[in-house]
Amino acid sequence: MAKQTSKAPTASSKTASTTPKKVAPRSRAKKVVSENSFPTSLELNVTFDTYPAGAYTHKDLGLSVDDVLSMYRNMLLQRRFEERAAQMYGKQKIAGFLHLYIGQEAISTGTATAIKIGLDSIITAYRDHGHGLALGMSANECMAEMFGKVGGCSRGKGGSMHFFSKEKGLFGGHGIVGAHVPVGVGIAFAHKYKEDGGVSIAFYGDGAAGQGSIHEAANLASLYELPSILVVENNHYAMGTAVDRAFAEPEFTHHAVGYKMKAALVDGMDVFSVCKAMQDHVALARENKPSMLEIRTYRYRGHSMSDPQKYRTKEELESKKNEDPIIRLKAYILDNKMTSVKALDAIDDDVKDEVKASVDFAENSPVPDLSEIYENIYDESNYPYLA
Amino acid sequence: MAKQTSKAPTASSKTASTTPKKVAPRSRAKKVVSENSFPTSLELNVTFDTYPAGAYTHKDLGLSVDDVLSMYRNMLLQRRFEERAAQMYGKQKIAGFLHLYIGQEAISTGTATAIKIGLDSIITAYRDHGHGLALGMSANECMAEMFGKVGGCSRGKGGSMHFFSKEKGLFGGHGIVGAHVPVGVGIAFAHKYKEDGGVSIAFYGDGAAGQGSIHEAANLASLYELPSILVVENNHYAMGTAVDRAFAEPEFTHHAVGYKMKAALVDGMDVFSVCKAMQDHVALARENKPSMLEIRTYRYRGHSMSDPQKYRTKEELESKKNEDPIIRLKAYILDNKMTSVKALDAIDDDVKDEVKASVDFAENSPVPDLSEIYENIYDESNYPYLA
Amino acid sequence: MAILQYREALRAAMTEEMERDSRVFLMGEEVAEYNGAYKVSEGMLEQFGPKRIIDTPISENGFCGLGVGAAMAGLRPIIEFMTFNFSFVAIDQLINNAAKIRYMSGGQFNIPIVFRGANGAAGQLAATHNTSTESIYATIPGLKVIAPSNPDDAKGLLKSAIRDNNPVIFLESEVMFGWKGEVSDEKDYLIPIGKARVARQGTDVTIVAHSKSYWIAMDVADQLALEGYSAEVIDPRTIRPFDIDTVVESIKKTNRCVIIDESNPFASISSEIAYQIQEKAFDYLDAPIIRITSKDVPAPYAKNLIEYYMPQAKDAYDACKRVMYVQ
Amino acid sequence: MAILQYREALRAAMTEEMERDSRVFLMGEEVAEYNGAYKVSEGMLEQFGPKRIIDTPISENGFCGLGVGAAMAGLRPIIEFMTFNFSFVAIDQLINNAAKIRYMSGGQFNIPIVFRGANGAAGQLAATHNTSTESIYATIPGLKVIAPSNPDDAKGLLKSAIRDNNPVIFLESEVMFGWKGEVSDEKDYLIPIGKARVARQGTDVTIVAHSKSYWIAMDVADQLALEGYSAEVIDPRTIRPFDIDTVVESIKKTNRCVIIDESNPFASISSEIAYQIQEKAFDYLDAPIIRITSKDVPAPYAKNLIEYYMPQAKDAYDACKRVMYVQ
Ligand SMILES: Cc1ncc(C[n+]2csc(CCOP(=O)(O)OP(=O)(O)O)c2C)c(N)n1
Ligand SMILES: Cc1ncc(C[n+]2csc(CCOP(=O)(O)OP(=O)(O)O)c2C)c(N)n1
Ligand SMILES: [Mg+2]
Ligand SMILES: [Mg+2]
Repeated sequence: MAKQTSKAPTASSKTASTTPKKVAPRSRAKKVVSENSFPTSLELNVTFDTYPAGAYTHKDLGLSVDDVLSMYRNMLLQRRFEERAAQMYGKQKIAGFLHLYIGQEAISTGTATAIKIGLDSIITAYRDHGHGLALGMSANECMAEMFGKVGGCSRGKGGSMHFFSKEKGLFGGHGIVGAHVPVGVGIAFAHKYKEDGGVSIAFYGDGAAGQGSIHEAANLASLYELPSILVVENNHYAMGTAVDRAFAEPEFTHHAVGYKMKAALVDGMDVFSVCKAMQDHVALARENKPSMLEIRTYRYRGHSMSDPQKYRTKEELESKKNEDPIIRLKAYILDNKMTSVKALDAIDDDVKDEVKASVDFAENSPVPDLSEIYENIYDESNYPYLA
Repeated sequence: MAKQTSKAPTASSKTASTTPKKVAPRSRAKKVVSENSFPTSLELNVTFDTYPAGAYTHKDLGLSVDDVLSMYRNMLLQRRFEERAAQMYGKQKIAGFLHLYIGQEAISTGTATAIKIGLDSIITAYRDHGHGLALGMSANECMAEMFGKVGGCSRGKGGSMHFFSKEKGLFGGHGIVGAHVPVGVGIAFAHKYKEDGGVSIAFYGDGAAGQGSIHEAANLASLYELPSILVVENNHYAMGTAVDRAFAEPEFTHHAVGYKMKAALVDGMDVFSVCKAMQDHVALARENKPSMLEIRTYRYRGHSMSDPQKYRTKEELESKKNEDPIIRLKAYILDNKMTSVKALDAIDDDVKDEVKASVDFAENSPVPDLSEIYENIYDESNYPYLA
Repeated sequence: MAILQYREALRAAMTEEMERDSRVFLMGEEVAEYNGAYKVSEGMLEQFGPKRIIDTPISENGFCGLGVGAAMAGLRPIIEFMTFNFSFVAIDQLINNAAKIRYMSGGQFNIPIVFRGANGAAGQLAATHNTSTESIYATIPGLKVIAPSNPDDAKGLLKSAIRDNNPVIFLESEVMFGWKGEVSDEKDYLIPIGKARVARQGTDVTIVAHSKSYWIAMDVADQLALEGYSAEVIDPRTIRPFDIDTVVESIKKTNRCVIIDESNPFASISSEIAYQIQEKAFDYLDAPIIRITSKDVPAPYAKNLIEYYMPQAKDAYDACKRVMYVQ
Repeated sequence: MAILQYREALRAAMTEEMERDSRVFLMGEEVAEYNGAYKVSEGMLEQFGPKRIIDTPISENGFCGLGVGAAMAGLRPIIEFMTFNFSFVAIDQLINNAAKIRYMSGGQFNIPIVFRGANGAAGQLAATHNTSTESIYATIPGLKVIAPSNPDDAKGLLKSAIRDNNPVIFLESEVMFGWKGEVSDEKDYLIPIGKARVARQGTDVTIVAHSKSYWIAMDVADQLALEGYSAEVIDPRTIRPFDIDTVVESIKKTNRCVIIDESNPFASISSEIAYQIQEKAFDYLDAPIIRITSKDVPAPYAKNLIEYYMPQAKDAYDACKRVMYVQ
């Protein structure tokens, strides 16, 4: 137990700042220890870094104008792609569950901008279109997947909830709430084991934080000092359950305390705040210092396509729409005269074309041959159970 | 989300004290909130109550001399009972796993003294003999259970790991690490639902704290404001794994932060410290204020009967034996002249007789009839699957 | 007789039992304020209040364990899984606690608890959201497993399950929630657990099928009837305990059997039924028992694949012809 | 040929594969510093160091998920369950992630992972610590399930499992860990997954039995031999994929079959084998297939009860006589 008692009073401390230093002890534990090494006084003081909206310029983040424009395009692509997907759902081209990411795009794009795509790894839940597109998966393969066509990223076997791209480092798209988070930690384990310098980021919803799997994953990541970031995308609701109806402690940063993990709170309506937080914590992760982020965001649509949304008021929804991350970035671009309105309109048109083309692609992609049902179950191609 | 923001800066605070006031806010969260209600600064200060050894007299606890003597007898009964059980294991009268509680008796006895037996509920893991005897289960039914006889508390079907007594409020004896803790929370739920004033205390090992079930149980207990106490019996090892090899944060009180639960640290080698901590937290629980306790203790024996114990040094073991809770209480009794050495010796003899008698009882109790194998599976007695 | 949706029948059963017995409560994700993800519990929060209709965090292991504890302590919980796909994160509570505590305690503790929710395939939801769990739960002694195929059974069996003093796994169907049927409005309408229903009398072949598959069986029987073959259809209703006697009686008459079950086939209910039939009616069998199940693969998303995945009426029809040696 | 304990054979397999492939690592509770709760991994920490032999907290769901992620990312984890009883708290990772991610990703990700540890009954440990899990895992497409009955198979099959690119559930036996047997010391000794072993040739009755039950089968065969009856004993070795062809071949010769399996019977491996036999060899069967299993109850603690609980050699012997109609 030597390790425990040696953690007694230290002088390290950290004050909140909008530009946090990179590696900083984040908590101070005060312990007065009696003779038989039993603490007679026990205190804990923690300061969490925060990344508010509007606190960073693109230059703070080392981004060029082109970078910013491509972030804009990327967020817009997600938005238009999903609007079209919703339409296609209405036309019954897409079936099953369809969970839209609309409103949360700053998180996927901010993250993708901060990491090394191809090296680093992302895993998320079923609300996965945004992350897929942000990582550079094509609208074609994504739309075709939802159409259940062989041109889909998962050959039509996964659907909306199960986007995967080995190439881009998207390890899914997962439907069992919370269960992919330990998997994300395992990917981090592999990065460290292989010493490839990669980092694994696991995204999950506020609701998922209630699952024991998160507890186990967080402890493992921290105990093994893995290049792992656990990210709660707090969109304030799990289906119809507001965060404070599901958690005795709705401040998710506080959840990190039990894992001695650095934690920070990020405003997810500003893509720069997300990007900055990710830059900082990815850098930490590359030094095998795992962390937990709470990113506050909002989903503008229902949980899935069949959600009557009685759990929130129209006023709440409208007020949140004022924070729209795409509108914010557009304003930033124009305020900073990075380009013209016309150029932005051209981007918009371009995105629309890309999305429209993806629908055509999906329409034209063939449905899987029935024999496909027996493929990709085992590594062997002669599935041994063929009845 | 109103509830969240309203928790911003409060003046409540609490300093550690060896006689903690009953209901006291235990943490201070500081949050500076920006216009869009996003916190730009986030701090957390928590003070945990501690219950060190030697801090309480029996009078502080409202205990009479008779009470103290019966606590002494009770701890001794557990000790001698298990010493004899180990012997019987050697003689193959007892089989399977046998996990001894020796060294931890102050926890069971301190708890049993603080609760209302018959009203309140206890649930624990497989290291359950101590809790059973402390609650007043007879040595006879306990020994017979381990002998696999019908006179056993569980009719010989449960064995050492599965002591149950509906009458005394022992809800088991459970072998799947961590899995009984949500069950304990459910018993608390029932107490509240029935408004019977009872409290449910769930004990688990330090190792068990790694299970997701604890995370879920703690959040549920706190969220639903149940009359529930979760108690980590931290005996420093889970089989051969020292606490700091299993937890990034080995201070279990800190684990409570994520559940906004009051937590305290207790020296489990002093039965008075345990009793005081339980009195305080049982009182809180009766007002539907759940809490989490870490009780530091030590197991003098191996994890089970087949443990080579290479994970600790002889020196550590010996040094811990100086803290033996029974020796401590004996010294307290004599120092305070509560009774004579002779009288204590008589208690010792009496306990030995009781244990010896339990072996005779167990020996003489019949083995279950083979037809018993089909009993107690369903409520119906004509088990419908009889082949 | 009222015409009720399957979900309404379930709601009626819960409501009646909650009115009757204050120890009964309903707990699960979105059961209260949201009125149930599939609206099974619609209106129940309003009627019974938040003490008895309880929303949970997404913590299945936690709230299933909570249910077991509450049951041990004298309450009668109904725990809703949003779907049984999600029961796997909590299965230890069902298998090791709910099913075994009575036995391990030498009979001291009743565990009167119902775990209920949608089971089985529900369309284009892919592999994790289309699982038939009956073979897994039915292998566990200590549990009872029920899978009603229609609103009337849903009501009568759920009421029995809630009154039962044992842990019951009650498997509903996402696809059938909206289906309508006649439901008895008899007061205290209880259908006994463990009794199969001979849904259609016949002499040429016995078809055994539960839950959604029952409707395939009835279609196949109709089709066979057009050709002059008389199929007997048995809906087991309860999977564990399984009413093999009713099946054997039928086979003594028909001498052949086809089982339809949408589970993955290996070590499933269909395997078990086949074992028991050949054990108990070997000399009566004139043909091998044939089962028609889901394909032995994870459920795919694509429309054509998931349709192909499901047990096919055509295959069941062919199987009947085959065991009757008329093909 | 070396004489090795079952646990030593397992250790040899892991050691050889870890020497051969640096991507292989072993993770589990007490596998490193404690040398394994059952000493299977004794000395491996010393040989391979803490990077590759890794102790975990008691967080089965967490470290099984970790293993799946590591496998997706190119490593080849061996995850030890202290016993498979404890796999239920992690079963979602096995069923929904390990088994299905390949399929859901359209084949993009291999999941080369072995989950191994003791399975089945192990004496007076009561209901939660005596579970046979094979029927539960074998029902899941996407998994392979192996259950070796002896040290040689343990080694040859574990090596194959570690090299396999699919998730493998590898079921060992607490009771057999100390049992000794001849083990091939051939370099790269690989036993193919999915092939049964005809352990003993015979003509009068076929006995199918895996893991510990195999030894009951051999005893019964010996006993029958004394009376002049010739039993063929088949050890399936792999449960999924199941080598039904070998069994059917045998039944074409013997025309009768007894299955011994220590699982609880309902919807178990024995049910499945019986289904497949009657489906594929109906006309060859001269008697009903009889299974001898554990009693259909939770495992009790008392010595006499747990002994009675297990499949009985006497019952298997009687069953053989019965199917041969010599009783
Ligand atoms: C284990 C499990 N339980 C329940 C569900 C059903 N379910 C799907 S999404 C969801 C809500 C999740 O909310 P959150 O984690 O906040 O993510 P969000 O939908 O807001 O992105 C639930 C309960 C599931 N898929 N898996
Ligand atoms: C789910 C589960 N995993 C593993 C085990 C095996 N096991 C039994 S006791 C134990 C150690 C538990 O340690 P701790 O919780 O500290 O309790 P202690 O033995 O110290 O009282 C382990 C790993 C188990 N019984 N259940
Ligand atoms: Mg959410
Ligand atoms: Mg311990």
